[in-house]
Amino acid sequence: MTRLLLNSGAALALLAAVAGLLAPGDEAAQDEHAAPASPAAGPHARAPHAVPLTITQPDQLLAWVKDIERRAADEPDRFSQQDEVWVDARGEFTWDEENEVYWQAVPADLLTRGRQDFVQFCASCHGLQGDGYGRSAQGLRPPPRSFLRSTFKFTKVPGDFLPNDDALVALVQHGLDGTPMLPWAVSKERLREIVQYIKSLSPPEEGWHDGTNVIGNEIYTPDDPWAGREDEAVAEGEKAYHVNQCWSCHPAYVPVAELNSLRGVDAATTYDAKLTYGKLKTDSSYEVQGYAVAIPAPDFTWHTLRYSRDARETFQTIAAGIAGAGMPTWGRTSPEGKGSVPDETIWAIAHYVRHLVDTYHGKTAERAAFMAGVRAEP
Amino acid sequence: MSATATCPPAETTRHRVDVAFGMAIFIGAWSMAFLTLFLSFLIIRHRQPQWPPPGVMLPSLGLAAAGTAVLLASSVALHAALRRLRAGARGFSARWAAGLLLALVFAGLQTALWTGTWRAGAYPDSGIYEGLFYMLTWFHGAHVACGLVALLWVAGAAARAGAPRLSTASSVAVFWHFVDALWLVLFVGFFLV
Amino acid sequence: MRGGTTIETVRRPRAGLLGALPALLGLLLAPAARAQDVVHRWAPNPPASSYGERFDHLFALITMLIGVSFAIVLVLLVVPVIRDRARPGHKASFDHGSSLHDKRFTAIVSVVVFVVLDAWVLWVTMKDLREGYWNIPRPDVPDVLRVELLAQQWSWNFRTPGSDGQFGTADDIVTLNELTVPQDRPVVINESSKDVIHSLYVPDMRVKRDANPGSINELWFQPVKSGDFQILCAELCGYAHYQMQGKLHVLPQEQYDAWQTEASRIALAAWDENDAEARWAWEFKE
Amino acid sequence: MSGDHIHPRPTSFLRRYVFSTDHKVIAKQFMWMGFVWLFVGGVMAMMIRWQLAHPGVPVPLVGKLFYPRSSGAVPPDGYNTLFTMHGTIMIFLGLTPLMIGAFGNFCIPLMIGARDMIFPTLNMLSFWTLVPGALVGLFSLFVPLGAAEGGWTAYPTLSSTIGTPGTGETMWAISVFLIGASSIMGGINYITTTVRLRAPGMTWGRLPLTVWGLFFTSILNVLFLPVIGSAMILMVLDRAFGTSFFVPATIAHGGGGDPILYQHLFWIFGHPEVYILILPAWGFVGDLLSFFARKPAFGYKVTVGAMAAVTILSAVVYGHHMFTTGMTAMLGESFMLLTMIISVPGEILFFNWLHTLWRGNLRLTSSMLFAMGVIFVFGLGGLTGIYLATISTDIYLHDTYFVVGHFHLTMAASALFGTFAACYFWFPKMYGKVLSERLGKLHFWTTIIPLTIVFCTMFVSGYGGMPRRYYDHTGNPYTAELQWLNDITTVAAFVLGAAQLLFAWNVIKTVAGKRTAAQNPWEVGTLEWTVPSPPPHHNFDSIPLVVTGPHEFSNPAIRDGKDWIYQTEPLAS
Repeated sequence: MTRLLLNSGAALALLAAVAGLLAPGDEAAQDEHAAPASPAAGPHARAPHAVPLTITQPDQLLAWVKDIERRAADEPDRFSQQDEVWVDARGEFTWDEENEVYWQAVPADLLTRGRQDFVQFCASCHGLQGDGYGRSAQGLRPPPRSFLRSTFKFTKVPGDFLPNDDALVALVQHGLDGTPMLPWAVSKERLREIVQYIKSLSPPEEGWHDGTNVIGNEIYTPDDPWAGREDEAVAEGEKAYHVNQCWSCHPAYVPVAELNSLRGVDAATTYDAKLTYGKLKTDSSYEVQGYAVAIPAPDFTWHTLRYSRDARETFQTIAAGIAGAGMPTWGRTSPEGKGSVPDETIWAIAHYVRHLVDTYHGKTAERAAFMAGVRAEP
Repeated sequence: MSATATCPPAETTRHRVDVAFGMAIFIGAWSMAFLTLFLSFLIIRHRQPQWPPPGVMLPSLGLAAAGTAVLLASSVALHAALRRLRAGARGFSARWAAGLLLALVFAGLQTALWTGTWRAGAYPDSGIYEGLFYMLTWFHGAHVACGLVALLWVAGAAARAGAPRLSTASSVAVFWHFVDALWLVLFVGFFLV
Repeated sequence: MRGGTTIETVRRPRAGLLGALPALLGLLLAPAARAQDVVHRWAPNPPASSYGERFDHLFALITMLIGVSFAIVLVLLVVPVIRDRARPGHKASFDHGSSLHDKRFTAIVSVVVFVVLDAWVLWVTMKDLREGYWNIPRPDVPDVLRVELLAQQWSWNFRTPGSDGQFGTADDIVTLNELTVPQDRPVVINESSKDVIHSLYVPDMRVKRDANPGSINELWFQPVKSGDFQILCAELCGYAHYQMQGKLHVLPQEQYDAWQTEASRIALAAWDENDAEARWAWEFKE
Repeated sequence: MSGDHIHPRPTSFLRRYVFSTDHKVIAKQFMWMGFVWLFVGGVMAMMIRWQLAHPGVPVPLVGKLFYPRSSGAVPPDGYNTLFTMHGTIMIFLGLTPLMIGAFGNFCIPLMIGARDMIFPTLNMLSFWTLVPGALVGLFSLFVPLGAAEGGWTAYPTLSSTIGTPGTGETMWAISVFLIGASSIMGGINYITTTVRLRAPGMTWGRLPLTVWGLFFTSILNVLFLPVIGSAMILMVLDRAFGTSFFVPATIAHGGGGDPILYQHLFWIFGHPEVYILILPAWGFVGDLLSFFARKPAFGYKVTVGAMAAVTILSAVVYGHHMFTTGMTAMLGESFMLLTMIISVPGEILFFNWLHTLWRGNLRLTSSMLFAMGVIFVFGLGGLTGIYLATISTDIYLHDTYFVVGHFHLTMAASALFGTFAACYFWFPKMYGKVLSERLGKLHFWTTIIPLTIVFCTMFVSGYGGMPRRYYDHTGNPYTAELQWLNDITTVAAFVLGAAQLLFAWNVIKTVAGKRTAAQNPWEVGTLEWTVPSPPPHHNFDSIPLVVTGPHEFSNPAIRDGKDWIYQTEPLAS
């Protein structure tokens, strides 16, 4: 009796197995439902076999460092003076006579390891050529960074300087929230090698290959003057946010009347309809496949902020500005320098932004009520 | 492994049946492998909206047809040689050499087919049609190469020892007929249909 | 918030072999030493989708059936060890078990076990599949929320049609790793992938389906509770397979409407017509 | 090797030990290779468990050796390689050589009364194809861009150049192809030997169950390893020559294939492969239970019938590995029904084992303990298979630790216990030295208890919803709540790992010791015990005439007070 059961089962199975194999891909047949009209197969649609892996040419990466004295003061342990040659704690800066710059030699095998780790971890989004157009980046907004442009948005180093290695490594280990850029669990040593490779991608006479560029430091971050007086900071921040016209890119968070009174202009001035929405910044200098991608400025009550998990990070993002995305450097690059907005105000704005995020982000009901009040219409 | 090492068992009918049995299982296993590849070819082909894909360079049918004929001829020659060996008559080496020669001609035709297609710009990665073409013909080509080595081995044994052991010769001939059958299925499945 | 422990930042590497001893000791005390703030859970959270409890009932049924069978097996295993242990004078009974009676007895027992253990469970699961998992709402069901999911290496791109109900239009709501759906309304998801095979897995909704590149898979669930639920990836997709997490927000109906209108408006404000590549929607497969 | 013609014993060292064609020497070569690779796979398992319980903490002792660039901690790509190679090594280089290579080669000729395998040169070639396969697999670990990282199943587009652009995955595919070829050669040899070289009187009804198990395994080997061979050919062409058999058209220009096709091909081989690994264990247990319960195996013909049914059905049940890949409803349900049907022969087998023990005269040697351990472990593992056979529960449980617990219990634990039982039982015949029983029993109890804890905790964490192949479970709030289960599993896993050192010490100590084994220490009647241990080169002085079955224990017809009888001695009717 069990034999009868077994034989019938086997016959049914053979039929099912062959039918299954030949079945047209379980109703996902290619023809009538075109599989996702995902963007046309991009240039890196398939990993080429000949993935250029090993870097053989001996001319290593030349990282030019100009203002060596200032940086020595900031990080005493990093540089120790041994007669004429400054020795960086991690490598060796040598003095170049006629260009009067210090440069750092990065050996070819280190770049090779960096290239291999880059292909393993980063190439799926940043592309095998590092041009920001990887397989997983098709249709992704905001698009992944292209390392051929050597501008970086969130390294906390002011835009007109080149980010130093530690800033880049910290950025990768921090990850950008709300984007596929993960907080990578890759060790610092491997990340340093990947970063050296990324620096070697900048085109000739640009970025790290341009001797005149200066490798900057993290933006100067004074202590929080408002520590303990957060609500005062939020009130001051709200005022400063609207006076300094942050709402020209970001949404405004006060009704029009209050905005006018805060700005001290006559009460009748009107604004366009997009006042309470993040404006689309089309002048960002960042392209994908030759098309300049317009990036909407984030609405703090709605979007996930990429690099501001607390007030200090928010302060640094505002102070250092976002290179290539229309957010200027508001803070000051060094203790003596003069920022376009005093630090205390930037701290207040930072607290105000954190307040907006903490009270409204992800809380649909509270946010709807708040925005309805601001827009004074349904 | 020199012959003395395992001093091959006496050529009894029992041993001949053992070798035939082992050969049958070997052919069964290899046909499973080929069946998988051929079934995958059919499934991928079934998935394509249009077959052969528009604008694809078809490999030359003439060369393939010529190859089929030559291959069949070589099998016939080997079969005749075996009949002579079984009957104990002389003509084994000559016919076996003819079969070997025809096999070499087939190998030549295959390489001509490949180089022609390659030079015409159809590489394995230029599309699913070319990929399948190269996959099927290369897999079969590998077996043709092994078959050639086996044929040479038996021819060598025949030259040295007058006549090879019947069990070895018959199993090599069976393998060659198997390779022949593979090519027929492939030729019909890929080129004609 | 995607934490994840990076290598240097959290733990210091100890030096040399001697350094390994505390590690080995730490190994044994590890369970105690771990921070206690994390909730210790072993069972899944109660089901939050309409067909969710079908899984719990069937799991409990199978557990009961298997528990009983395994108990019988244990008894049949332990009794001979105690009673029939080899000792002087003890004889084994001689029984080839090839008599017709034995064969018939084996056949009967196997049929009984098949009916009890397999057929019963088969019947239940087929009913579940037809009424629940594979009972994907048809397009004529009005209040279905259609979602298109394009999985990529280590993130989920969700696209909902926005207030105009059409995909590929200006007000489509495209979110990353976050999906907001209304409560008590069926959600039908079309899955595909840009690069490798992923698998959308929402444990609280008891649902899982692979997202294969080159084809579209359908899955559906109807949330019955509002709240935040974890989205995980269940098919190995590379180095950061474990960091491919997302959040499923289920909102009550009126909150969802407010959210959707606001999201559509923000999408409209950020609409850029010549950015063709960002509109990766496909014709929704029913 | 048929007939009574006895060949002279080879003389040169190379001929006798390295390229030997004596099935007993080849058996030992397979055995030691299997032990070494089991140790390597075990170390990998320990590192995986360490990383799961202590994410980011450098691995003690060996960490710096393997991962200098992350100061000893397991990096994410290293972790993927670890569980990929752990699976591949344990299945292809650990269990297959041990169960089929070692005990297949040693037991089949001796148990059926033959002088050697039918094709000795092919036998030697089988081993010397496995060695390059293993080496290619080993070298793939040290290739730039990382070794294989697609899991032992290596599903494409992750295992194609899109997901793992390195050469490691290609070398992994080539190594699996070579291992497959070696198993096919072995399969041809075993089937022909069992069919053609049985001693006179050794009818199919008098074959020991071990030979039956290995016979069915060889049939599955011969039929289904070519399928994985072809899948590997397609994958290597995809990776090295840029064809697109598994790369869909929408994501690559020139694409056209379908990744699901590879899953069909892999699992058509995959499920028979897990039966290839369990059938020898079923054979050993069927025999050993009868030998040590001093009682005939209950329902010999039904057991063999059940094994045959499993062999036939194993080809058509593979669909339960792919329930969540989006198969059509009809296909999914037919595979579910067939998976339920194939559990019936398994259950019949189980029933016959338990019946063999009932009213026996149990001699609880360590080999018997391990055989009964297989019953316990296979019971636990087999029964939990029902969760994964029904689609509605599999939808939740697929690719979680529940599945990991299930297949480790059924495939790894049962096969391992079967192998240990076979080792303790046939070691006296292989080396003429008995493994110490005290260490054996200690090894049994210190293995089965932690093993049960490890894999039952995996059931619990799988039920809790912990997905498989995660590098770090503390990263998201959902699985962080299950992290305490990881800690328990890791502690138990380390105890389990340490327990295996007992077995290693036992084996090495005994091999180095002096020969003390009698010709028939277990008083069992099968043919291999009629020759001295270790058996001479030509096994039997004269081919025996078999007159009785292998399991004639406590037969009243046996005179002179014994409760067993050699297969060559007639039963006084």
